Amino acid sequence: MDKLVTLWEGSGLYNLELGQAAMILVGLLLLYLAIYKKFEPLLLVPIGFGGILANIPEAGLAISALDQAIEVARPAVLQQMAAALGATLDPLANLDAWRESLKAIAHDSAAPDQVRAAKDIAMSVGYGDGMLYSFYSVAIASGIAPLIIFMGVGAMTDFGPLLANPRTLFLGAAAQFGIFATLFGAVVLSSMGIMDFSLNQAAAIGIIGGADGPTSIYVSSVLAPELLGAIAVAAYAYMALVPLIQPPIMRLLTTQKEREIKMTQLRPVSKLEKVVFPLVLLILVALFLPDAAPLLGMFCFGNLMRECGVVERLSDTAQNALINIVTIILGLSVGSKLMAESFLSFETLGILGLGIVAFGIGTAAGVLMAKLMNLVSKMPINPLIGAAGVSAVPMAARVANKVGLESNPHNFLLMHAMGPNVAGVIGSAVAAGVMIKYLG
Amino acid sequence: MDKLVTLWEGSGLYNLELGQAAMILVGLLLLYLAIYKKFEPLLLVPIGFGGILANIPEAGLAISALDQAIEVARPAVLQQMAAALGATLDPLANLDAWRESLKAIAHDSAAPDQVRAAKDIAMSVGYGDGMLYSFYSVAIASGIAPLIIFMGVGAMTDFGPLLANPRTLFLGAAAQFGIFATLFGAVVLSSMGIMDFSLNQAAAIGIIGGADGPTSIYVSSVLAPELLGAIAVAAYAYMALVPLIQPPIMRLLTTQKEREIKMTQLRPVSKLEKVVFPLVLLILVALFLPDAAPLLGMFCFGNLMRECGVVERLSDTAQNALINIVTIILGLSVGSKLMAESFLSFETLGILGLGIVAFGIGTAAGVLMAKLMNLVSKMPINPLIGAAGVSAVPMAARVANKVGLESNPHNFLLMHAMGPNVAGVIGSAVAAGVMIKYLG
Amino acid sequence: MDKLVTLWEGSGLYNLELGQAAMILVGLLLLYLAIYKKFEPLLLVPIGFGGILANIPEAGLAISALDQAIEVARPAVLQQMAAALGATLDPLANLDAWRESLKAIAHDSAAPDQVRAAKDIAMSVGYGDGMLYSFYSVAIASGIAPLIIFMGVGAMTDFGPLLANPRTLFLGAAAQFGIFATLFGAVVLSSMGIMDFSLNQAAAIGIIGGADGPTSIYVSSVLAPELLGAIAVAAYAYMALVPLIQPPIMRLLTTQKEREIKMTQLRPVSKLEKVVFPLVLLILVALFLPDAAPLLGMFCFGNLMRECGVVERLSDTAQNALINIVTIILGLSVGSKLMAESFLSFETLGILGLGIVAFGIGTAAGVLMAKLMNLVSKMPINPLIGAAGVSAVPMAARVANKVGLESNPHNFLLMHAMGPNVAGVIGSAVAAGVMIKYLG
Amino acid sequence: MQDYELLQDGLALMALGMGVVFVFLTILVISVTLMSKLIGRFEPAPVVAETSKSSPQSAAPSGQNDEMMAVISAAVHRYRSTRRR
Amino acid sequence: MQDYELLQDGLALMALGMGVVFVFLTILVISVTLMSKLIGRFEPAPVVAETSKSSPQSAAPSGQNDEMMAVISAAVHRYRSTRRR
Amino acid sequence: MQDYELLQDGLALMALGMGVVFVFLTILVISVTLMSKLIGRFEPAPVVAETSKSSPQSAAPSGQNDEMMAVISAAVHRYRSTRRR
Ligand code: NA
Ligand code: NA
Ligand code: NA
Repeated sequence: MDKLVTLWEGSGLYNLELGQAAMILVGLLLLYLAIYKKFEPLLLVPIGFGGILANIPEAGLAISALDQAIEVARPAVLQQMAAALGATLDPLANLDAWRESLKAIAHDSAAPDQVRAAKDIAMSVGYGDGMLYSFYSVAIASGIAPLIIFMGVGAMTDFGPLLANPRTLFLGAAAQFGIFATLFGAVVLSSMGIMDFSLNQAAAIGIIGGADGPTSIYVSSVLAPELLGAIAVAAYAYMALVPLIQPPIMRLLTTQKEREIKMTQLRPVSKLEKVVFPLVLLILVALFLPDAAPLLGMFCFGNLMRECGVVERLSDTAQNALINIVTIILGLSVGSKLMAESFLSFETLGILGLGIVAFGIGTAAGVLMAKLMNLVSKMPINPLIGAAGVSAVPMAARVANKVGLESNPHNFLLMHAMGPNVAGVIGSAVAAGVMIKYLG
Repeated sequence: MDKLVTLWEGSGLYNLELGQAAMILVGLLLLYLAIYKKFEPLLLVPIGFGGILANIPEAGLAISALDQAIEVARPAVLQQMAAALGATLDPLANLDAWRESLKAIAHDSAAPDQVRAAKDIAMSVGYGDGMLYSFYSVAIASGIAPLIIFMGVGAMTDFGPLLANPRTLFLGAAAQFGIFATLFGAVVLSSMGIMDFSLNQAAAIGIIGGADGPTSIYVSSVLAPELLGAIAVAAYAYMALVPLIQPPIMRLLTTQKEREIKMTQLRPVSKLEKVVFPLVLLILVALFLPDAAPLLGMFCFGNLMRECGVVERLSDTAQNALINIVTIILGLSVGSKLMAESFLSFETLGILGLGIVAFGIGTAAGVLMAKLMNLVSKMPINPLIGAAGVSAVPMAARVANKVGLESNPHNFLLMHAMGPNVAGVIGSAVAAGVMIKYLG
Repeated sequence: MDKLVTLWEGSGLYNLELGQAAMILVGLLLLYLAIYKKFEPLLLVPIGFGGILANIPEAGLAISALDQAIEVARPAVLQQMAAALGATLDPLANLDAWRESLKAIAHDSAAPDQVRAAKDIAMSVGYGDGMLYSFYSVAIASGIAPLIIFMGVGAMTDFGPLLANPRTLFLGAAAQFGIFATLFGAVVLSSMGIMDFSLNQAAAIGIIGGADGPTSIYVSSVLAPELLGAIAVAAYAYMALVPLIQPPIMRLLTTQKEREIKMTQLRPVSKLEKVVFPLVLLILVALFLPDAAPLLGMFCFGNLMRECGVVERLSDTAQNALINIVTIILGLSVGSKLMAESFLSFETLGILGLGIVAFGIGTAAGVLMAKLMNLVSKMPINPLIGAAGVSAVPMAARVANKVGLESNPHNFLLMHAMGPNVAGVIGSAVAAGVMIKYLG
Repeated sequence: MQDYELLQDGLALMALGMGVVFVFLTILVISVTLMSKLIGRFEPAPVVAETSKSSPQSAAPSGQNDEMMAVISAAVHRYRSTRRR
Repeated sequence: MQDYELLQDGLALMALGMGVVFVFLTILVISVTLMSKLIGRFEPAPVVAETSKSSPQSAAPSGQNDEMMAVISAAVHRYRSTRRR
Repeated sequence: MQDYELLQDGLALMALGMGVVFVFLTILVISVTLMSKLIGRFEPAPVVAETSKSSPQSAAPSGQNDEMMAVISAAVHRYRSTRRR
């Protein structure tokens, strides 16, 4: 009979907190957006599902063995762990107060070897790291997964259009203004007391404006892991929303005439140029911005494998089996950061709001930069392709093409927009490097 | 010259113990069954080969650096390790006694940080974890490998037949009686003093009756890792023997007339139902049985990737590259638990005997449940498909189909049997959750 | 303004040491050789690229969190770490001296738990293991990556030609003389004071003569990790140079008449022989040379998966997705050992020189052995196929074939040369086992 | 004495386990039946299924299609630039 | 002095290593030859090989074939239910 | 006070960040343009590209081709020995 009671008291329904229920709904919403609205499904299906898993009451899939023990272990075990952590538990306080104070000590004040000792105790009485927690440690805390995905993206990227018209790199640079303006916006909100973001958090939020998933995850895993869930969700969701966010801004900032500008056909690019380009980029990173080396290094490596033509089986694996495996693990890991206590806060709304602002400003900056370049250069640039500078490869380039076709049904901008589009990837990785240098 | 002596004294032949020779033969037998009898070769080839590797004398492929050092290090190192473990070695005892007592201390009484210190010493003098030991730690001790395989199985499973006739879930429930009857059988054997199983071990043995490889491995890695080798071998071997084990029981419990029952054709199932089903199952798990969340969560995740239709490249990887890689590693890891000292015991015979009983009882329970359902319901159910409820996907469904065809060559039961077949997977995962809740 | 200064002082250009610049050029040279000279591109592209990444100043991609902290942390952190390491820093010495002495203590004299404590401090102030360092730890220091590649190689190897003519195993044995002669050469150079190699290092250098990449990496990761970079580069580079190195030696040691010898056609080999062969080899390894068990065990496992015909999906994955993924990681990890301080030494030149000698001696020994076998046996052997005994599969066999065709355009030696070629793989793995037994 | 306890525990676990399996799968049967009915009511299966299958492909070809398009266009670009050379 | 020892060790390792390689591969040659003879005697290679190749495919199509069948039948089921809708 | 500092830091980081992005990409534009010119001068693109594409395939078919050849020849060998049996 008391086994039945245990069962009921251990069931999800009995322990379901409001926040967890809300987060499960958020996970279902993400799945709906991914499956039926085609919002970046490759990432949002695993993220949404991981979010649900992380919020299953009592399952503890997203927390460490130590946290699990703190949450559910018997008082005797708690006292042992307290001793290991060098803390004393108030004998008069109730069990929940003990758990609260142990949690605070373990996460904030305890020394690494004390935490290790407490974890030893938790594991010796049968607790283990949750599956999603293990995935997160291996894939994201180590920084490996976003880098391997970036390698795969490099192996999928054709720099031909960029090499044919290197000036489009300026568009990719300008669009990164979205990142820094948003950083500043977050700082302003904090200094006005509306939100409460540190500079590190503001930087991690800003990077949403880079419109590049792995870069966002990498940066926030370094600068603000506590916001990683909200930032990744915002980044991927807004990347999917690019066809809705960008066109009004693009139309607002350009005249019909500008949108009709025809661009000169791109020159053919030799194979050798494509092979040398990732190496040139790598050397420049090495010389001027070592902190962007992990991201851009792996990106260049993937691209070199693609272009060098002698390691096709590696390039193929990097673009398929490897990136798919890592995507599954990465998505579930990001989902593990969608736990109620960290996600359901006012700050998350701030992140979502700031994220869309970041996309808007980046788009505008790209378009305006293209208009500026038209003023100083003879070679005409259709300002619409400036919007592709935010990256969101290849969606933003397609949007530029589509808006261009509305003005002139014979003006195909896609290949021209691919230049700033991939330039935007480089630009936001550079921005990430700067931020990590100063705040990491 | 003394180098030659060292060579001979370090050779396998010189050190070969009888048990190791026996286990190498067991490994060869498993390979023979896998290759020439087609006994679940995807698992039994790696398991059998891993079993041989684990029993190579002096190679220490399946043990940790610490155990290797304890087995072969010089006396000085042993003394250092004893100090680290907080033990004193009897100066009058011989070297083998030292090794024995160190092994006992390291595995039973020493504290985690003492074990860590002793391992540091072992590694500093050049010992390293054996390859299979590393595989086991990463793949099974962490629980990850069976879960990823379960995800792949989910991505390969079509719930269409189940959704077309949800009542077949009861058949999948009934067949799990094999699990619990076997658990009870093991307990009875122990209380009669014939065997010596703890309740945890009995539960791990019972799960063989679930006829589901990854579930068996997952449960025994949690409840009784010392029996994992025997349990996994029994589970896969009996799954391969389903075409021999089940038909006599099925014929015994049914009349010719029952075996001829034609079932109404399955209704078509909409895509939306298939997409929503894994989410419904997940939510129910979250609400009622959080301890089944790792297994069923990953299973549902795989199935959602399959059915949602927007992440085909992930689903494809989960069904191919990823599951194959993990299968290789998992198989070798299971093989590492086929070491002579743990496998060659009277208990292993008990496990093998109880395992086949489990399959038999599960089959009978499934068939009888179908007969019961025929009594209370109008829609006719051919009791043969009840036998498919043990899972062993898709072999048990094929057996039901085959036995049905014997009675009526025009009665194709395969699709009808797929319903209870996949229901059995869910059922045994639920049973696993209950056991882990109470004993884990 | 001082942020700009920080930026400049943190840039690669400001910190670039001559050695790093040189190593970046070495990396570019390796890439050139790989891409345009087709020098084993599958390995040398990742190795070369990893070498560049490892030498990016300030990025610290190839070093641990602790080393990064020692190199760049503030004085306060250094003092904390010194305390953890049980060291005292001379208050009068300058910062660089502190860093030097901390580095020496951390790598040489500190106890494992002190190193752990110091690393905890480094991580708590925000330093993390470099990406390539993590790759190296997981892939090479654990020994896993070379073994998995060896499994894949086993799954790609057809032992048919060897089984049809087992005597060719003697050619594969003879060619390993290159390994041991080189070992002795390195020892002689050291005892003459020209170089400074320990016996372990000499053995690791000798293994280059095995002409087998994963074996070289595995052995040097065990015996001389500090030389791993140079040894791996030499091994792969010379394997690519086999078509240049071998022919002159082959022509010098054979007469025109010998080169024209026609060999009797190979008998057909039954499927069963191919299945049993890896098991026979495994049993012999288990009985006589357990130290070769990791390498040859995984090799036999791969080959059994290939030949048994019932696990095609595993064999396929071992030959494609899995080996490709591991190759990428392994290559980058090897690249992490191309750091200036360890690579740019006189010893590296010695390794490169000895390596080519190893290939030459191995080739000669194989050819001479074939001539010897012609003296004692009736069945004629074309001595050219003896050169294929160095392994370098399948390049050396092709070279034998090509040189044979020069003498007689109708004499196809390729299949005959495949026997000694794969025998050479076994031979060098056996040699590796002997060395690890005595020196590991 | 202890044997008896083990027996009792085993029996209890058997009863509880089978009970939970049956209860859980019964809830699942009910949920699935409800789900199918709901889906059948709100969206008459055959028509909707086809709609939901065809509409996203034509109307919202974002995610993977985009990627596909980019790959194809890149391939075309590549092919063209190769030919011209 | 130490140099001399190193030399001696190197020489010993060379002799031992080449010895072991030759002895081991000689044992392997003998074992393989025996194995081939045994296999050839008990099962006259060509006939048996074909038998052992064809028989499992027809007689015991369990493991992978089963899986294949399940996949195919699932595909057929899927296709049918799609068509009917 | 601290808020003001945060604002100032944010502003500085914004300025610095955008500056670095622009400077870095400007250097990249210059480098790429130089690179393309250099490559164009030393090797007139179209001709060279084709040469460098065809020559390695015919002249130096080492690496992967070798492997390919070995695989093919092994397959041929296998096929033959199967047929003969
Ligand atoms: Na960007
Ligand atoms: Na089951
Ligand atoms: Na060799």
